[in-house]
Amino acid sequence: MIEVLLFAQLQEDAGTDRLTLNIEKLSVKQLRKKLMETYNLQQVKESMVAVNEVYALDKEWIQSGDTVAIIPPVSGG
Amino acid sequence: MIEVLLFAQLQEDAGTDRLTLNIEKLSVKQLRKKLMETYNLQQVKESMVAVNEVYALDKEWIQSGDTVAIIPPVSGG
Amino acid sequence: MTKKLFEIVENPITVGPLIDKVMRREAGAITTFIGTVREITNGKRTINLEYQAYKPMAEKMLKQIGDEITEKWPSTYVAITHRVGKLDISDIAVIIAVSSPHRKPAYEANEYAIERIKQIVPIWKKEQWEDGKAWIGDQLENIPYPKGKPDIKGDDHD
Amino acid sequence: MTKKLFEIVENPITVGPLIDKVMRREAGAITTFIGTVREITNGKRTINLEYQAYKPMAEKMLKQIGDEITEKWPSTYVAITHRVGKLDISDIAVIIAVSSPHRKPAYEANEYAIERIKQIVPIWKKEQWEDGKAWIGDQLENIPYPKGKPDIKGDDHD
Repeated sequence: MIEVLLFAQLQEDAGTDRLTLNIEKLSVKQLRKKLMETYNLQQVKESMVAVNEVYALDKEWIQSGDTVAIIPPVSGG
Repeated sequence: MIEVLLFAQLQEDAGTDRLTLNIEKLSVKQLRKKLMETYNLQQVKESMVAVNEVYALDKEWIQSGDTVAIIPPVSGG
Repeated sequence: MTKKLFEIVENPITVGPLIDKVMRREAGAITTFIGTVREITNGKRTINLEYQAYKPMAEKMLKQIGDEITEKWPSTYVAITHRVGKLDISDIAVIIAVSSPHRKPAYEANEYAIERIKQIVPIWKKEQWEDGKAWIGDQLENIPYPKGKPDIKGDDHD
Repeated sequence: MTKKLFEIVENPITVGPLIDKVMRREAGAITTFIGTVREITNGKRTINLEYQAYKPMAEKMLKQIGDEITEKWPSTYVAITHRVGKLDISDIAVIIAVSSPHRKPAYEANEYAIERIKQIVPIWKKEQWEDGKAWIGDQLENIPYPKGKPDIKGDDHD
């Protein structure tokens, strides 16, 4: 199981602050595709992905038990 | 009468924080010379002169009633 | 009292405690940056703001910025607190305090910190205007991730 | 309470009142510079310091610096307080607060202010070390008046 945290506009678009995917393993790129196609979260395209609180590149792998966060462009400060 | 205010090292060298000169009129340059020769205040050389709280150039004139300050290199901040 | 140098908090923040965190006998200069909620941005009147953070990662990223700074300016101490939740006009959203023996690194490191916060720290603001509201991405003010991703390592800033 | 923006005072100073002096709804950024008494300078241990000012002219020069700043960075508000008298290690000697809608001018104007204070404001410090004491002129750290006089108009800084 992979937990996916959503923030800001993505959270509002999805109507929830987290999704739980029943998946053993997938790449960051595959996750992006899934979130865009299955959940229609278009802002994923311009977002970063963090795996266990570390920014991850598209080719990196996500495994069951990981916590993933989708990070739309930040606006703190 | 012209009042001359002294600060920092100059004040300690002169043993006073002000001199009163019984003079009607003199230039800034003449004042410097007087302070160095009559009062032996050598730091006047590297100091600025302010007349009535405004920095003055050597060629400017000081008149009776003016308040003059000798400003050694500053070190605030 | 524990001295947490990099914090996300939900309550109002003030500058005094951050100055205390970086104050020391070797310091001759302390700079602070205080980011407040501005009423007018790009001609639009803001009513209030809401900040949201991915808190554990945001604190980790603030700490990373602190590490980058002490590597670039070894003489500095840094503390950063960012507030989240609802904020009104003039409320303080972020405070950065940097101390250093001399002033130049204290200014440079402080400005570096705010630039980096706006690049890599997972915090978002939602602006409430008179006629609507929206989550703001930096893309509205800047180019979003010019290299396609946040500049994670801060390499652009050497 | 009167709001005096440029002040020489004899009692301890804190940053809060200066922030309040420049705070306003248009501000999104406030920078402060806090100059403290540093224990070690050029390898020598300072015991304490004494600051002396030509007070009326010093306040006038602080105000001039404020005027220079609002001319160069019209969006800024500035307040400066300098303390005089005996100060111990870590005591605050000077605080500069600058507010601005955006952060860049707030940093730039603040750094400009401290540079100018060290050039034109008639304030002197006497350092007390373990083995002696002396009035410090900037010539010990810098060139004294490189142009033969203080840069009165701030023309070097455009």
